[in-house]
Amino acid sequence: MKIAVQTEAFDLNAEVGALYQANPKVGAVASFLGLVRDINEGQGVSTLSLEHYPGMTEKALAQIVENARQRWEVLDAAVIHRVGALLPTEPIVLVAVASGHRGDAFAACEFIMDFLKTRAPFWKKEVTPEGEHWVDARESDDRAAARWGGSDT
Amino acid sequence: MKIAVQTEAFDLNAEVGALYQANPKVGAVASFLGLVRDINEGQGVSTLSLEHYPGMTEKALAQIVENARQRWEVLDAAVIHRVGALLPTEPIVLVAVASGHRGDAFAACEFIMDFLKTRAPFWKKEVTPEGEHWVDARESDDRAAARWGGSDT
Amino acid sequence: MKVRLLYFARLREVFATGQETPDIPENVTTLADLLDWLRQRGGVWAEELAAGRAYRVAINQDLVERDALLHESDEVAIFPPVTGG
Amino acid sequence: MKVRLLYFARLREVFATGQETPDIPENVTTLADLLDWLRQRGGVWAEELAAGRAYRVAINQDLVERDALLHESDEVAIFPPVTGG
Repeated sequence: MKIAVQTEAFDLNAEVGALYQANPKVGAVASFLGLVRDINEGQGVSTLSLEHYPGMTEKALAQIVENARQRWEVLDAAVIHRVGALLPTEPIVLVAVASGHRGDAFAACEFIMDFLKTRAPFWKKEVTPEGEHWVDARESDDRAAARWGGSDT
Repeated sequence: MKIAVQTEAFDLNAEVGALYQANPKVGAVASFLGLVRDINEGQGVSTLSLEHYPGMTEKALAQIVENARQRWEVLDAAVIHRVGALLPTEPIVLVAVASGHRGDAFAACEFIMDFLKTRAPFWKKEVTPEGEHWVDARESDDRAAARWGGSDT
Repeated sequence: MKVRLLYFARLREVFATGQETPDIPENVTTLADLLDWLRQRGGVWAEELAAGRAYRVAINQDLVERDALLHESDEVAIFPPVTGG
Repeated sequence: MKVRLLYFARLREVFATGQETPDIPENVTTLADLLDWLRQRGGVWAEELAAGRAYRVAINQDLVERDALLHESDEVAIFPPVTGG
Protein backbone atom coordinates (compact mmCIF):
# COMPACT_ATOMS: atom_id res chain seq x y z
CA MET A 1 0.00 0.00 0.00
CA LYS A 2 1.48 3.31 -1.08
CA ILE A 3 0.32 6.65 0.29
CA ALA A 4 2.10 9.76 -0.87
CA VAL A 5 1.59 13.53 -0.72
CA GLN A 6 3.98 15.31 -3.03
CA THR A 7 4.52 18.36 -5.22
CA GLU A 8 6.06 16.36 -8.09
CA ALA A 9 4.13 14.79 -10.95
CA PHE A 10 3.70 11.02 -10.78
CA ASP A 11 4.09 8.37 -13.44
CA LEU A 12 0.91 6.42 -14.10
CA ASN A 13 2.74 3.49 -15.76
CA ALA A 14 5.11 3.13 -12.82
CA GLU A 15 2.46 3.50 -10.11
CA VAL A 16 -0.11 1.18 -11.67
CA GLY A 17 2.57 -1.26 -12.83
CA ALA A 18 3.90 -1.56 -9.28
CA LEU A 19 0.48 -2.87 -8.20
CA TYR A 20 0.35 -5.87 -10.56
CA GLN A 21 3.70 -6.61 -12.17
CA ALA A 22 5.04 -8.69 -9.28
CA ASN A 23 1.72 -10.24 -8.27
CA PRO A 24 0.09 -12.73 -10.67
CA LYS A 25 -2.98 -12.91 -8.40
CA VAL A 26 -4.00 -9.45 -9.59
CA GLY A 27 -6.63 -9.69 -12.31
CA ALA A 28 -7.99 -6.16 -12.11
CA VAL A 29 -6.70 -2.66 -11.44
CA ALA A 30 -9.21 0.16 -11.21
CA SER A 31 -7.73 3.61 -11.13
CA PHE A 32 -8.84 7.17 -10.93
CA LEU A 33 -7.06 10.30 -12.02
CA GLY A 34 -8.32 13.70 -10.87
CA LEU A 35 -7.21 16.64 -13.00
CA VAL A 36 -7.19 20.42 -12.82
CA ARG A 37 -10.01 21.70 -14.98
CA ASP A 38 -9.85 25.05 -16.72
CA ILE A 39 -12.55 26.82 -14.74
CA ASN A 40 -12.06 29.98 -16.73
CA GLU A 41 -12.74 28.34 -20.06
CA GLY A 42 -9.71 29.91 -21.65
CA GLN A 43 -10.23 33.41 -20.17
CA GLY A 44 -6.68 33.83 -18.86
CA VAL A 45 -4.55 31.23 -17.17
CA SER A 46 -5.75 29.99 -13.81
CA THR A 47 -3.73 28.06 -11.28
CA LEU A 48 -4.95 25.70 -8.63
CA SER A 49 -3.07 25.96 -5.37
CA LEU A 50 -3.35 22.97 -3.05
CA GLU A 51 -2.72 23.18 0.68
CA HIS A 52 -2.76 20.25 3.09
CA TYR A 53 -2.27 19.33 6.73
CA PRO A 54 1.03 17.43 6.80
CA GLY A 55 0.86 14.34 8.95
CA MET A 56 -2.92 14.18 9.12
CA THR A 57 -3.27 13.76 5.35
CA GLU A 58 -1.16 10.59 5.32
CA LYS A 59 -2.94 9.29 8.43
CA ALA A 60 -6.39 9.99 6.99
CA LEU A 61 -5.54 8.42 3.62
CA ALA A 62 -4.08 5.31 5.30
CA GLN A 63 -7.27 4.95 7.35
CA ILE A 64 -9.48 5.29 4.26
CA VAL A 65 -7.45 2.62 2.44
CA GLU A 66 -7.67 0.38 5.52
CA ASN A 67 -11.46 0.82 5.60
CA ALA A 68 -11.59 -0.18 1.94
CA ARG A 69 -9.51 -3.28 2.67
CA GLN A 70 -11.99 -4.35 5.30
CA ARG A 71 -14.84 -4.23 2.78
CA TRP A 72 -13.28 -5.60 -0.40
CA GLU A 73 -10.43 -7.75 -1.62
CA VAL A 74 -7.63 -5.23 -2.03
CA LEU A 75 -4.36 -6.88 -3.02
CA ASP A 76 -2.54 -3.58 -3.29
CA ALA A 77 -3.36 0.11 -3.61
CA ALA A 78 -1.74 3.46 -4.29
CA VAL A 79 -2.98 6.90 -3.32
CA ILE A 80 -0.89 9.82 -4.51
CA HIS A 81 -2.04 13.39 -3.99
CA ARG A 82 -0.18 16.42 -5.19
CA VAL A 83 0.06 19.75 -3.37
CA GLY A 84 1.36 23.15 -4.41
CA ALA A 85 0.56 25.04 -7.62
CA LEU A 86 -1.00 23.11 -10.49
CA LEU A 87 -2.11 24.17 -13.96
CA PRO A 88 -5.16 23.05 -15.98
CA THR A 89 -4.85 19.47 -17.33
CA GLU A 90 -2.30 18.57 -14.64
CA PRO A 91 -3.08 15.48 -12.55
CA ILE A 92 -3.96 16.20 -8.92
CA VAL A 93 -4.64 12.77 -7.52
CA LEU A 94 -4.23 9.12 -8.41
CA VAL A 95 -6.09 6.32 -6.65
CA ALA A 96 -5.39 2.83 -7.96
CA VAL A 97 -6.62 -0.46 -6.49
CA ALA A 98 -5.49 -3.96 -7.46
CA SER A 99 -7.75 -6.93 -6.81
CA GLY A 100 -8.49 -10.39 -8.10
CA HIS A 101 -11.72 -9.27 -9.72
CA ARG A 102 -13.08 -6.07 -11.17
CA GLY A 103 -16.07 -5.55 -8.88
CA ASP A 104 -13.84 -5.23 -5.82
CA ALA A 105 -11.30 -3.06 -7.63
CA PHE A 106 -13.94 -0.60 -8.87
CA ALA A 107 -15.81 -0.39 -5.56
CA ALA A 108 -12.68 0.08 -3.45
CA CYS A 109 -11.30 2.72 -5.83
CA GLU A 110 -14.51 4.74 -5.85
CA PHE A 111 -14.89 4.36 -2.06
CA ILE A 112 -11.37 5.68 -1.49
CA MET A 113 -12.01 8.66 -3.78
CA ASP A 114 -15.31 9.48 -2.08
CA PHE A 115 -13.71 9.53 1.36
CA LEU A 116 -10.57 11.30 0.17
CA LYS A 117 -12.90 14.05 -1.05
CA THR A 118 -14.65 14.39 2.32
CA ARG A 119 -12.12 13.24 4.93
CA ALA A 120 -8.57 13.97 3.79
CA PRO A 121 -7.36 17.46 4.76
CA PHE A 122 -6.59 19.08 1.43
CA TRP A 123 -7.86 22.47 0.33
CA LYS A 124 -7.95 24.03 -3.11
CA LYS A 125 -7.57 27.68 -3.93
CA GLU A 126 -8.22 28.98 -7.42
CA VAL A 127 -5.84 31.70 -8.52
CA THR A 128 -6.99 33.66 -11.58
CA PRO A 129 -5.91 36.96 -13.12
CA GLU A 130 -9.01 38.49 -11.43
CA GLY A 131 -8.02 37.30 -7.97
CA GLU A 132 -8.03 34.19 -5.85
CA HIS A 133 -10.63 32.30 -3.87
CA TRP A 134 -10.91 29.10 -1.86
CA VAL A 135 -12.95 26.38 -3.51
CA ASP A 136 -16.17 25.58 -1.65
CA ALA A 137 -16.85 22.05 -0.44
CA ARG A 138 -19.67 20.39 -2.36
CA GLU A 139 -22.67 18.72 -0.80
CA SER A 140 -22.60 16.18 -3.63
CA ASP A 141 -19.30 14.91 -2.23
CA ASP A 142 -20.85 14.38 1.19
CA ARG A 143 -23.70 12.47 -0.42
CA ALA A 144 -21.24 10.35 -2.42
CA ALA A 145 -19.44 9.34 0.77
CA ALA A 146 -22.67 8.79 2.72
CA ARG A 147 -24.03 6.26 0.22
CA TRP A 148 -21.41 3.72 1.34
CA GLY A 149 -23.08 3.56 4.77
CA GLY A 150 -21.36 2.09 7.80
CA SER A 151 -19.39 3.59 10.63
CA ASP A 152 -16.68 5.08 8.45
CA THR A 153 -19.00 7.57 6.77
CA MET B 1 -13.20 7.71 -28.83
CA LYS B 2 -10.60 5.06 -29.47
CA ILE B 3 -11.49 1.41 -30.00
CA ALA B 4 -8.66 -1.02 -30.75
CA VAL B 5 -8.13 -4.77 -30.90
CA GLN B 6 -4.45 -5.60 -31.11
CA THR B 7 -1.78 -8.17 -30.25
CA GLU B 8 0.72 -5.53 -29.06
CA ALA B 9 1.00 -4.22 -25.54
CA PHE B 10 -0.38 -0.73 -24.95
CA ASP B 11 1.04 2.21 -23.04
CA LEU B 12 -1.13 3.34 -20.15
CA ASN B 13 0.47 6.79 -19.94
CA ALA B 14 -0.07 7.43 -23.63
CA GLU B 15 -3.63 6.09 -23.75
CA VAL B 16 -4.86 7.83 -20.60
CA GLY B 17 -2.88 10.98 -21.38
CA ALA B 18 -4.55 11.24 -24.79
CA LEU B 19 -7.92 11.50 -23.05
CA TYR B 20 -7.15 14.59 -20.95
CA GLN B 21 -3.97 16.37 -22.05
CA ALA B 22 -5.62 18.38 -24.80
CA ASN B 23 -8.95 18.92 -23.06
CA PRO B 24 -9.03 21.13 -19.95
CA LYS B 25 -12.70 20.27 -19.41
CA VAL B 26 -11.67 16.79 -18.23
CA GLY B 27 -11.60 16.64 -14.45
CA ALA B 28 -11.73 12.88 -14.02
CA VAL B 29 -10.43 9.79 -15.78
CA ALA B 30 -11.54 6.40 -14.49
CA SER B 31 -9.71 3.47 -15.95
CA PHE B 32 -9.68 -0.26 -15.70
CA LEU B 33 -6.92 -2.67 -16.50
CA GLY B 34 -7.68 -6.40 -16.80
CA LEU B 35 -4.68 -8.70 -16.38
CA VAL B 36 -3.82 -12.35 -16.94
CA ARG B 37 -3.87 -14.08 -13.56
CA ASP B 38 -1.68 -17.06 -12.82
CA ILE B 39 -4.40 -19.69 -12.52
CA ASN B 40 -1.85 -22.39 -11.80
CA GLU B 41 -0.44 -20.62 -8.76
CA GLY B 42 3.11 -21.14 -9.95
CA GLN B 43 2.65 -24.80 -11.00
CA GLY B 44 4.19 -24.44 -14.44
CA VAL B 45 3.79 -21.56 -16.83
CA SER B 46 0.33 -21.04 -18.25
CA THR B 47 -0.58 -18.93 -21.25
CA LEU B 48 -3.85 -17.28 -22.03
CA SER B 49 -4.80 -17.41 -25.69
CA LEU B 50 -7.37 -14.87 -26.82
CA GLU B 51 -9.49 -15.31 -29.93
CA HIS B 52 -11.96 -12.77 -31.30
CA TYR B 53 -14.40 -12.14 -34.12
CA PRO B 54 -12.73 -9.48 -36.27
CA GLY B 55 -15.15 -6.79 -37.33
CA MET B 56 -17.83 -7.64 -34.81
CA THR B 57 -15.56 -6.90 -31.84
CA GLU B 58 -14.95 -3.34 -32.97
CA LYS B 59 -18.63 -2.88 -33.79
CA ALA B 60 -19.77 -4.29 -30.43
CA LEU B 61 -17.27 -2.18 -28.48
CA ALA B 62 -18.26 0.99 -30.34
CA GLN B 63 -21.92 0.28 -29.54
CA ILE B 64 -21.15 -0.26 -25.85
CA VAL B 65 -19.23 3.02 -25.68
CA GLU B 66 -22.10 4.77 -27.48
CA ASN B 67 -24.58 3.36 -24.95
CA ALA B 68 -22.37 4.68 -22.14
CA ARG B 69 -22.29 8.12 -23.79
CA GLN B 70 -26.07 8.22 -23.81
CA ARG B 71 -26.18 7.63 -20.05
CA TRP B 72 -23.28 9.70 -18.72
CA GLU B 73 -21.09 12.65 -19.61
CA VAL B 74 -18.27 10.98 -21.53
CA LEU B 75 -15.82 13.54 -22.93
CA ASP B 76 -13.55 10.86 -24.36
CA ALA B 77 -12.91 7.15 -23.95
CA ALA B 78 -10.50 4.44 -24.96
CA VAL B 79 -11.12 0.70 -25.16
CA ILE B 80 -8.13 -1.44 -26.09
CA HIS B 81 -8.34 -5.22 -26.03
CA ARG B 82 -5.45 -7.52 -26.80
CA VAL B 83 -5.70 -10.85 -28.61
CA GLY B 84 -3.21 -13.66 -29.15
CA ALA B 85 -1.03 -15.32 -26.52
CA LEU B 86 -0.60 -13.57 -23.18
CA LEU B 87 1.35 -14.49 -20.05
CA PRO B 88 0.41 -13.99 -16.39
CA THR B 89 0.64 -10.34 -15.24
CA GLU B 90 0.24 -9.10 -18.83
CA PRO B 91 -2.54 -6.56 -19.45
CA ILE B 92 -5.47 -7.89 -21.50
CA VAL B 93 -7.79 -4.92 -21.64
CA LEU B 94 -7.84 -1.21 -20.91
CA VAL B 95 -11.03 0.80 -20.56
CA ALA B 96 -10.56 4.47 -19.74
CA VAL B 97 -13.25 7.16 -19.58
CA ALA B 98 -12.72 10.90 -19.29
CA SER B 99 -15.46 13.10 -17.87
CA GLY B 100 -15.96 16.37 -16.06
CA HIS B 101 -16.70 14.63 -12.80
CA ARG B 102 -15.77 11.36 -11.17
CA GLY B 103 -19.24 9.85 -10.76
CA ASP B 104 -19.80 9.78 -14.52
CA ALA B 105 -16.27 8.55 -15.24
CA PHE B 106 -16.54 5.64 -12.78
CA ALA B 107 -20.02 4.60 -13.86
CA ALA B 108 -19.29 4.72 -17.58
CA CYS B 109 -16.02 2.82 -17.15
CA GLU B 110 -17.64 0.04 -15.11
CA PHE B 111 -20.63 -0.10 -17.49
CA ILE B 112 -18.34 -0.52 -20.50
CA MET B 113 -16.39 -3.29 -18.74
CA ASP B 114 -19.57 -5.13 -17.74
CA PHE B 115 -20.89 -5.14 -21.31
CA LEU B 116 -17.50 -5.87 -22.83
CA LYS B 117 -17.48 -9.00 -20.65
CA THR B 118 -20.91 -10.15 -21.85
CA ARG B 119 -21.35 -8.66 -25.35
CA ALA B 120 -17.97 -8.32 -27.07
CA PRO B 121 -16.93 -11.46 -28.99
CA PHE B 122 -13.67 -12.45 -27.31
CA TRP B 123 -12.88 -15.93 -26.02
CA LYS B 124 -10.14 -17.06 -23.68
CA LYS B 125 -8.36 -20.39 -23.76
CA GLU B 126 -6.04 -21.40 -20.96
CA VAL B 127 -2.97 -23.29 -22.12
CA THR B 128 -1.11 -25.11 -19.35
CA PRO B 129 1.53 -27.86 -19.35
CA GLU B 130 -1.32 -30.30 -18.56
CA GLY B 131 -3.37 -29.28 -21.57
CA GLU B 132 -5.64 -26.52 -22.74
CA HIS B 133 -9.26 -25.60 -22.17
CA TRP B 134 -11.67 -22.85 -23.06
CA VAL B 135 -12.61 -20.56 -20.18
CA ASP B 136 -16.26 -20.83 -19.17
CA ALA B 137 -18.46 -17.76 -19.18
CA ARG B 138 -19.47 -16.69 -15.69
CA GLU B 139 -22.99 -16.04 -14.55
CA SER B 140 -21.66 -13.28 -12.30
CA ASP B 141 -20.73 -11.35 -15.45
CA ASP B 142 -24.30 -11.61 -16.74
CA ARG B 143 -25.58 -10.34 -13.41
CA ALA B 144 -23.08 -7.46 -13.46
CA ALA B 145 -24.36 -6.37 -16.88
CA ALA B 146 -28.02 -6.90 -15.97
CA ARG B 147 -27.86 -4.54 -12.98
CA TRP B 148 -27.54 -1.53 -15.31
CA GLY B 149 -31.08 -2.20 -16.57
CA GLY B 150 -32.43 -0.66 -19.75
CA SER B 151 -32.69 -1.91 -23.29
CA ASP B 152 -28.96 -2.38 -23.79
CA THR B 153 -28.70 -5.20 -21.25
CA MET C 1 -30.18 -18.95 -50.46
CA LYS C 2 -26.54 -18.78 -49.54
CA VAL C 3 -25.42 -17.55 -46.14
CA ARG C 4 -21.94 -17.35 -44.70
CA LEU C 5 -21.59 -19.30 -41.47
CA LEU C 6 -18.80 -18.53 -39.01
CA TYR C 7 -17.85 -20.54 -35.91
CA PHE C 8 -15.60 -19.34 -33.12
CA ALA C 9 -13.63 -20.61 -30.16
CA ARG C 10 -14.76 -23.98 -28.78
CA LEU C 11 -17.45 -24.39 -31.46
CA ARG C 12 -14.89 -23.78 -34.22
CA GLU C 13 -12.78 -26.56 -32.73
CA VAL C 14 -15.66 -28.99 -32.19
CA PHE C 15 -17.12 -28.40 -35.66
CA ALA C 16 -13.58 -28.61 -37.06
CA THR C 17 -14.25 -25.62 -39.29
CA GLY C 18 -14.23 -21.86 -38.92
CA GLN C 19 -16.54 -21.07 -41.78
CA GLU C 20 -18.66 -22.44 -44.59
CA THR C 21 -21.03 -21.00 -47.18
CA PRO C 22 -23.82 -23.56 -47.52
CA ASP C 23 -26.79 -23.38 -49.84
CA ILE C 24 -29.74 -23.55 -47.47
CA PRO C 25 -33.20 -24.87 -48.40
CA GLU C 26 -35.98 -22.44 -49.24
CA ASN C 27 -38.03 -23.28 -46.16
CA VAL C 28 -35.20 -22.05 -43.89
CA THR C 29 -36.19 -18.45 -43.34
CA THR C 30 -35.35 -17.70 -39.69
CA LEU C 31 -32.39 -18.29 -37.48
CA ALA C 32 -34.42 -20.94 -35.63
CA ASP C 33 -34.93 -22.76 -38.97
CA LEU C 34 -31.22 -22.54 -39.72
CA LEU C 35 -30.33 -24.03 -36.34
CA ASP C 36 -32.81 -26.88 -36.93
CA TRP C 37 -31.27 -27.49 -40.32
CA LEU C 38 -27.75 -27.59 -38.83
CA ARG C 39 -28.88 -29.95 -36.05
CA GLN C 40 -30.10 -32.37 -38.73
CA ARG C 41 -26.46 -32.97 -39.57
CA GLY C 42 -26.40 -35.00 -36.34
CA GLY C 43 -23.25 -35.71 -34.27
CA VAL C 44 -21.57 -32.65 -32.78
CA TRP C 45 -24.02 -30.38 -34.64
CA ALA C 46 -27.04 -31.89 -32.96
CA GLU C 47 -25.24 -31.99 -29.65
CA GLU C 48 -23.72 -28.50 -29.51
CA LEU C 49 -26.72 -26.69 -30.95
CA ALA C 50 -29.30 -28.54 -28.82
CA ALA C 51 -31.97 -26.39 -27.21
CA GLY C 52 -30.50 -26.30 -23.71
CA ARG C 53 -26.93 -25.46 -24.74
CA ALA C 54 -25.48 -22.01 -24.18
CA TYR C 55 -24.39 -20.39 -27.41
CA ARG C 56 -24.89 -17.05 -29.10
CA VAL C 57 -25.68 -16.08 -32.65
CA ALA C 58 -24.89 -12.85 -34.47
CA ILE C 59 -26.26 -11.93 -37.88
CA ASN C 60 -24.14 -9.41 -39.73
CA GLN C 61 -22.21 -8.84 -36.49
CA ASP C 62 -25.19 -8.00 -34.29
CA LEU C 63 -26.37 -10.39 -31.58
CA VAL C 64 -29.86 -11.62 -32.48
CA GLU C 65 -32.67 -13.72 -31.07
CA ARG C 66 -33.86 -16.98 -32.58
CA ASP C 67 -36.72 -15.37 -34.53
CA ALA C 68 -34.38 -13.21 -36.62
CA LEU C 69 -34.99 -13.45 -40.38
CA LEU C 70 -32.27 -14.62 -42.76
CA HIS C 71 -31.38 -12.88 -45.99
CA GLU C 72 -29.19 -13.73 -48.94
CA SER C 73 -25.46 -13.33 -48.17
CA ASP C 74 -26.01 -12.81 -44.45
CA GLU C 75 -23.01 -13.42 -42.21
CA VAL C 76 -24.25 -15.71 -39.44
CA ALA C 77 -21.81 -16.35 -36.59
CA ILE C 78 -22.39 -19.02 -33.96
CA PHE C 79 -20.19 -18.97 -30.88
CA PRO C 80 -20.00 -19.79 -27.16
CA PRO C 81 -20.84 -17.15 -24.54
CA VAL C 82 -18.04 -14.59 -24.65
CA THR C 83 -15.22 -14.56 -22.10
CA GLY C 84 -13.06 -11.53 -22.90
CA GLY C 85 -11.93 -8.69 -20.70
CA MET D 1 -3.24 23.41 30.06
CA LYS D 2 -1.39 24.11 26.86
CA VAL D 3 -2.68 22.88 23.51
CA ARG D 4 -1.31 23.45 20.06
CA LEU D 5 -3.83 25.07 17.74
CA LEU D 6 -3.47 24.82 13.97
CA TYR D 7 -5.51 26.65 11.33
CA PHE D 8 -5.62 25.79 7.66
CA ALA D 9 -6.70 27.22 4.33
CA ARG D 10 -9.29 30.00 4.49
CA LEU D 11 -9.34 29.99 8.31
CA ARG D 12 -5.56 30.36 8.42
CA GLU D 13 -5.88 33.41 6.22
CA VAL D 14 -8.82 34.95 8.09
CA PHE D 15 -7.23 34.37 11.52
CA ALA D 16 -3.93 35.64 10.07
CA THR D 17 -2.06 32.83 11.79
CA GLY D 18 -1.34 29.18 11.08
CA GLN D 19 -0.69 28.14 14.66
CA GLU D 20 -0.51 29.18 18.27
CA THR D 21 0.07 27.45 21.60
CA PRO D 22 -2.21 29.21 24.06
CA ASP D 23 -2.55 28.51 27.75
CA ILE D 24 -6.21 27.65 28.13
CA PRO D 25 -8.22 28.10 31.36
CA GLU D 26 -8.87 25.13 33.64
CA ASN D 27 -12.61 25.07 32.94
CA VAL D 28 -11.95 24.41 29.22
CA THR D 29 -12.08 20.62 29.13
CA THR D 30 -13.87 19.75 25.88
CA LEU D 31 -13.59 20.86 22.30
CA ALA D 32 -16.92 22.67 22.69
CA ASP D 33 -15.40 24.63 25.62
CA LEU D 34 -12.33 25.48 23.55
CA LEU D 35 -14.47 26.78 20.68
CA ASP D 36 -16.47 28.93 23.18
CA TRP D 37 -13.21 30.29 24.56
CA LEU D 38 -11.92 31.13 21.07
CA ARG D 39 -15.23 32.80 20.13
CA GLN D 40 -14.81 35.08 23.16
CA ARG D 41 -11.94 36.71 21.30
CA GLY D 42 -14.66 38.35 19.19
CA GLY D 43 -14.20 39.62 15.62
CA VAL D 44 -13.30 36.98 13.05
CA TRP D 45 -13.07 34.34 15.81
CA ALA D 46 -16.66 34.83 16.90
CA GLU D 47 -17.77 35.05 13.29
CA GLU D 48 -15.95 32.09 11.74
CA LEU D 49 -16.50 29.71 14.65
CA ALA D 50 -20.18 30.60 15.14
CA ALA D 51 -22.54 27.67 15.61
CA GLY D 52 -23.97 27.61 12.09
CA ARG D 53 -20.63 27.83 10.25
CA ALA D 54 -19.16 24.84 8.45
CA TYR D 55 -15.76 23.93 9.83
CA ARG D 56 -14.07 20.75 10.99
CA VAL D 57 -11.87 19.99 13.96
CA ALA D 58 -9.23 17.29 14.34
CA ILE D 59 -7.55 16.41 17.63
CA ASN D 60 -4.19 14.74 17.17
CA GLN D 61 -5.01 14.36 13.47
CA ASP D 62 -8.31 12.54 13.88
CA LEU D 63 -11.61 14.24 13.04
CA VAL D 64 -13.65 14.63 16.24
CA GLU D 65 -17.05 15.73 17.42
CA ARG D 66 -17.64 18.71 19.70
CA ASP D 67 -17.79 16.61 22.90
CA ALA D 68 -14.19 15.38 22.50
CA LEU D 69 -12.05 15.84 25.62
CA LEU D 70 -8.89 17.92 25.55
CA HIS D 71 -5.58 16.81 27.05
CA GLU D 72 -2.26 18.54 27.72
CA SER D 73 -0.21 19.03 24.52
CA ASP D 74 -3.05 18.00 22.20
CA GLU D 75 -2.75 19.15 18.60
CA VAL D 76 -6.09 20.74 17.74
CA ALA D 77 -6.60 21.68 14.10
CA ILE D 78 -9.52 23.80 12.91
CA PHE D 79 -10.18 23.99 9.21
CA PRO D 80 -12.84 24.45 6.52
CA PRO D 81 -14.55 21.42 4.94
CA VAL D 82 -11.93 19.71 2.81
CA THR D 83 -11.81 20.15 -0.97
CA GLY D 84 -9.01 17.90 -2.22
CA GLY D 85 -9.03 15.21 -4.88
